[in-house]
Amino acid sequence: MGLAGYLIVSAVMLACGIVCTVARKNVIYILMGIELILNAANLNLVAFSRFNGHLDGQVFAIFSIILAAAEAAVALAIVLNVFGLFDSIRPDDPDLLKE
Amino acid sequence: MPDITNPFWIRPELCLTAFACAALLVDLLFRESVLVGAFSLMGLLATGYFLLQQYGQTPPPGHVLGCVAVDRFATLFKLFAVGSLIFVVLFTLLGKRTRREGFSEFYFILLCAGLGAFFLASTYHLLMMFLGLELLSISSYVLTGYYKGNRRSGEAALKYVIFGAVASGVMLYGFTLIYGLTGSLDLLEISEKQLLRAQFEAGPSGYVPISIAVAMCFAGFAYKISIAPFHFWTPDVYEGAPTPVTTFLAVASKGSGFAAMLRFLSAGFLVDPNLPGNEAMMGYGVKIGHLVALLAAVTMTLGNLAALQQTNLKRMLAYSSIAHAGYILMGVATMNDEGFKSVLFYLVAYYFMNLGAFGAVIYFANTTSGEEIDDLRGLGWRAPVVGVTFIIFLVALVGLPPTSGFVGKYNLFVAAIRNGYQWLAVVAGLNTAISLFYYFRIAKAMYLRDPDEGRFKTVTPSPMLAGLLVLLAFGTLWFGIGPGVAQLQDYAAVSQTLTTR
Amino acid sequence: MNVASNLLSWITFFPLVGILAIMCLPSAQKQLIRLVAIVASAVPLGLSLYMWFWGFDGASERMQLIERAPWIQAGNFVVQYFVGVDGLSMPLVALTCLLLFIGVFASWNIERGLKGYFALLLLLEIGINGTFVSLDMFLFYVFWEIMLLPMYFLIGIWGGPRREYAAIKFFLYTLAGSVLMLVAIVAIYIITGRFNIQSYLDVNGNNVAGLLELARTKNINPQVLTANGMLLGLPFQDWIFWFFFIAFAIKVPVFPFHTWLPDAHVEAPTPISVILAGILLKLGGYGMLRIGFPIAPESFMKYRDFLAVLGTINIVYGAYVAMGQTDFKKLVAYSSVSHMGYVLLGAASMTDMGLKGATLQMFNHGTSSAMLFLIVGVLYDRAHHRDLNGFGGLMTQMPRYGGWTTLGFFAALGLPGLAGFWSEAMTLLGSFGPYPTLTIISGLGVLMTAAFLLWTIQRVFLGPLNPKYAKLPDISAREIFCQAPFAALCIVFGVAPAMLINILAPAVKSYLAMFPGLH
Amino acid sequence: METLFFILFAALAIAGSLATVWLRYVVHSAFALMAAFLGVAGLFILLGADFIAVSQVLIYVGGILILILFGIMLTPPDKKERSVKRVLGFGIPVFAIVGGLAFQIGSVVKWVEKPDLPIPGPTAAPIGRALLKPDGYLVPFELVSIVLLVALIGSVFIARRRTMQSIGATSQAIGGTSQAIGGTSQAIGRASSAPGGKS
Repeated sequence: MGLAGYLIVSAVMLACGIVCTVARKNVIYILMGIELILNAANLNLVAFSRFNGHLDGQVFAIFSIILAAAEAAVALAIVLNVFGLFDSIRPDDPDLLKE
Repeated sequence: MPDITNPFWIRPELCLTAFACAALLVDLLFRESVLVGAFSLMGLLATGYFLLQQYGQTPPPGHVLGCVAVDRFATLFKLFAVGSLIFVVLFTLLGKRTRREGFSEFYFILLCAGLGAFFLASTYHLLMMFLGLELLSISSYVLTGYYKGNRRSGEAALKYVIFGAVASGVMLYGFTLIYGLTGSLDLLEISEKQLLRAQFEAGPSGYVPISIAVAMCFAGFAYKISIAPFHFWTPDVYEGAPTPVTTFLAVASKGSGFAAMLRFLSAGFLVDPNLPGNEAMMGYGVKIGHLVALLAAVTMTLGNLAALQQTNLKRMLAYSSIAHAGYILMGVATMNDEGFKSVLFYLVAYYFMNLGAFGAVIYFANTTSGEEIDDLRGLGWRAPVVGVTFIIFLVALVGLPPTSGFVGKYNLFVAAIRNGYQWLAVVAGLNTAISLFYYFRIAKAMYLRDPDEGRFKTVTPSPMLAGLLVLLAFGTLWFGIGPGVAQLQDYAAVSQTLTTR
Repeated sequence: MNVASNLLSWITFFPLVGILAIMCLPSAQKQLIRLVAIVASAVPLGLSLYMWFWGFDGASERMQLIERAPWIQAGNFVVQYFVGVDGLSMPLVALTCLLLFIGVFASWNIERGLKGYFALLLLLEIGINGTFVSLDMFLFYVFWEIMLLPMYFLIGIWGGPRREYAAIKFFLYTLAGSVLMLVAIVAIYIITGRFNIQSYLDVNGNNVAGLLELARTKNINPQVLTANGMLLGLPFQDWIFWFFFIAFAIKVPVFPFHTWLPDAHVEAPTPISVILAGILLKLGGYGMLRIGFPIAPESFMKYRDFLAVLGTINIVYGAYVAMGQTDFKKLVAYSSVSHMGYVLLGAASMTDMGLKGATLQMFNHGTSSAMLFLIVGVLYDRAHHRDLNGFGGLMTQMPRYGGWTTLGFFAALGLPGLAGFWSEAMTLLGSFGPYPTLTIISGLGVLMTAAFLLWTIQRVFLGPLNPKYAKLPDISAREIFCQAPFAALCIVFGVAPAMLINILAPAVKSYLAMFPGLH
Repeated sequence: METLFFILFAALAIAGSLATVWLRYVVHSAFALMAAFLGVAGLFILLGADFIAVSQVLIYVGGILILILFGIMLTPPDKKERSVKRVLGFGIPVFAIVGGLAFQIGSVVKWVEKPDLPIPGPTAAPIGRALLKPDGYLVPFELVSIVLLVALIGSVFIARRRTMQSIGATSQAIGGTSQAIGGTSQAIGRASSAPGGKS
């Protein structure tokens, strides 16, 4: 299977991720959308790396996976904290700041 | 081939890391927040010392230790980050709300954020750039939510993390496209081997994906420096975050974001007739410049119009910082080292005036526990040092002589006009006129109202804070009429290291 | 640090010493603060007198007392600290020093925020003097803007009831003008690569005409500047001309940009009105003659008829509106508008006589308008209002005040034997050649001025005494001390105008030589 | 055979991501997300990136997804959150744009590719070498440990409750976080200690 197939899969995942972050209001969904975007990027990296013969793409993918984990941990901690303060996890709901 | 075993060039980073980790241990031993703060300050000063040592030296070309570039451009921005961190730490120490709990975490994460800013500014490698950005961002999310019992702080952190994660994800995707198009993750290599040019010559099948990739990468940078349409988080986060953290976000974080953006753009899109390359590629750089100019115009206009309606001081400064990002983009839009030079100078000017403005805000928060502009009524009479220095910062933010804001803005205007962006200069001129109204609302509240009108009793600032403000005001004037203006020449050399290879 | 060799820098920056000293004093030490302010403004006055009588060669048409040093050198961004005076600016520098010195005395009864007040006043002095002496456009602009902020605060904090409105109006008008000026400066800089005003008035006194010459010496394509280089349908030079003109016209103020002036004057405290009318307005006229016109000579020659019309409108309209005023201060403010019209008319005439009249008028109006505002201030301090119809018969109650007022009014309306006569007469004589009709109309303005000033004397001093004011004390010694120098100048230069004209004449001669199409 | 597997994994990844966006309940979406992750892991294997595939399973499925599940358990269910109008309103234009671009990207664009590269062998060792080479990725490798430390300390600090009142499970969630991060670093450790890792 050539490069193109992988790129198309990745593009679809990117689209899903973007839609998930803008169209769903629950913060958990937004985080899942972000994970989809990152996965799409990883798929790109590994596919390019496979077809251009450099290892750099794979190394980047490793780092990106680790960073995704770190980011998710911090994001969920913040979500839990906000949930404790507001009893809501829709980002539109806490509205102190928009007055 | 640089001597990669020579630790001289990585010493500031090592120093900062060591002090950051040690800050956690100091807390275990002594449990005294002032001590941890002082310890971090010591670390920052040591780092700054190492950086100053580097600044005078001729750096090795290319990379040190694989991914790290230690050119003067990087050192300048590292100094910028360390300098602002020193003030952030001092502001934190002088601020009212120092908590019993979690201060060592605060300083640790603050120093790590500085480390992220360091690496973000000092790399040509996309992986390293992403890593630096993430370190800076993750630290900033935590710092924003530092008042975890406070709803505003929590909400600000939530907004920040969501916007940030989406933007950095999109940027990562853009990076992967660049990797796919060039086969390299190293911007230096991309630029030197003109890898993008090969793509470009293939016609639309080349430049359409390049455009998409660049646009996606811009999402990340734009979010970091709060350019439209990625600026929505700025006012909320600036208002909700603890004020010293806001200072950090407005100054150091934004500065490094610009550094990364300039490096990214210098990799293949420069409009420099002296560079080897074909005309089409240069034409493409010009087009990117047009796009940046458009973003600049939109950003500054949105920022200024929104700032007009604000009553909260921190929110107003947030919108003002958006507007300033727009002004700075004027220099970026030129896509040559003349513009980049003016960007560097403006950032230095911006450093002094914004740190000063936030320092004054911290004083108000300490004494009046209010952040509304109306709370400032008559304050200039009761706290003359803060009042007068604040006026100087405001004058600089408007861009009037004899301050650094004027010289900085002047050079941005000249760069824009000289490179065919007359319309942008006109837009920026109009925006400057608009900005006058809201900046002077502060001046009006402080001086034109009766001293007795204010709701709060004010006290004289601590001599330390007053000293800091005077120092920053001095810097604002130094780079406005003093010999500091000559730095412009120096920055021209610095930006040339970035653009001529 | 030789005072004699750096005379202009000492005059300009000495008030800085005063500012620093005042900042360090405790605010309770009011007398001490005033004393420091007096000293800080007296020293420049002394130095400027030294300059006038000994330091300056009045017969020479060259720039004198030149100080030149690199200030900013950053690649192609080169700015010099470049100062010097010629016959045009030297008297104005001296006048500034005198006005500020008197201004400090006139501020004696200000109690609130004394430290800030005097610090700002001295900062204002730095800005004004710096503007008059700078020969580098960038430096000129910096000083020009330095004036702006102190003025804003002086009106906004220490002014009358509508001070905020007046202050912001003043600020915005002036800033709008200076933005245009900045645009023009940037444009010139981009084309020529330098800011040097002296590059067309070079050190040896060889007059090089304006922008065109500036461009030719730098081998820049003159096409950009002449009729071929069009920008939105106007030659480039015209744009430069109009931008500078509007910037300075707002300051003068030229009709229709004058509306900030009455507000600012009415709300400003007396000493600030004095300085505003006495010297700040002159900056507009000075700027036109120093930069605005010579840098774009062809455009100036093209549009000068229009400028003459504007000058005439100023004279007549100012006098006409002044007639209708019942507020004493507003009346004086509009009379300033009228008087500044002569400067524009004389400058547009481009005759030796007319230009001498215009430059003379700048100086003379500085003294006479200062007197008028001081007179208004005396009355306002006592009666706490300025309504002309509320007074009457004060001559019997305040005879000495009445005498000073009459002298001031006569000086303003140009009575022969007083200084104002010479400047107005010379302006009108000079402009009669090129613009006979406009000159005749302007002559009407002279009549109207005389009419409303005499009518004012009648309303305030003659007729039955308003019983409310039966106990008003007469003018005090301090107030007389403030008036006396201006009165003396009016009389001295009225009797012996040649003293001043001889200084102005060489500058006017070299100014005229800068316009190639004139001969 | 390879094509068959590709279609299988690609379908899994695409269907999983579409379902993640579409499904009404967040738990369902989370499991759909797991399917997508596994599909991507399969694609990684097809691309010869065995080490990445394992990391994907370990960290994404074992770490991040568990974190998300904790997040779901600790927050209240929100049934009315999905708006079909919103999802379609954003989804259709985005898919139209991305679809058009994807077609172009797949067919026209000249990516940097060498057509007949053999499928690489086990990649753990070369990755480990690259990570520890001083002029390779050593600095990023060290830096990422700082990132993890910041994330660990930061998330513990933020999520730690001052009062012990509600939801004791928070600490467990944090446990999950550190597990995920621990898994990451173990993975890296394994990579570097792989044969030849120490150069």
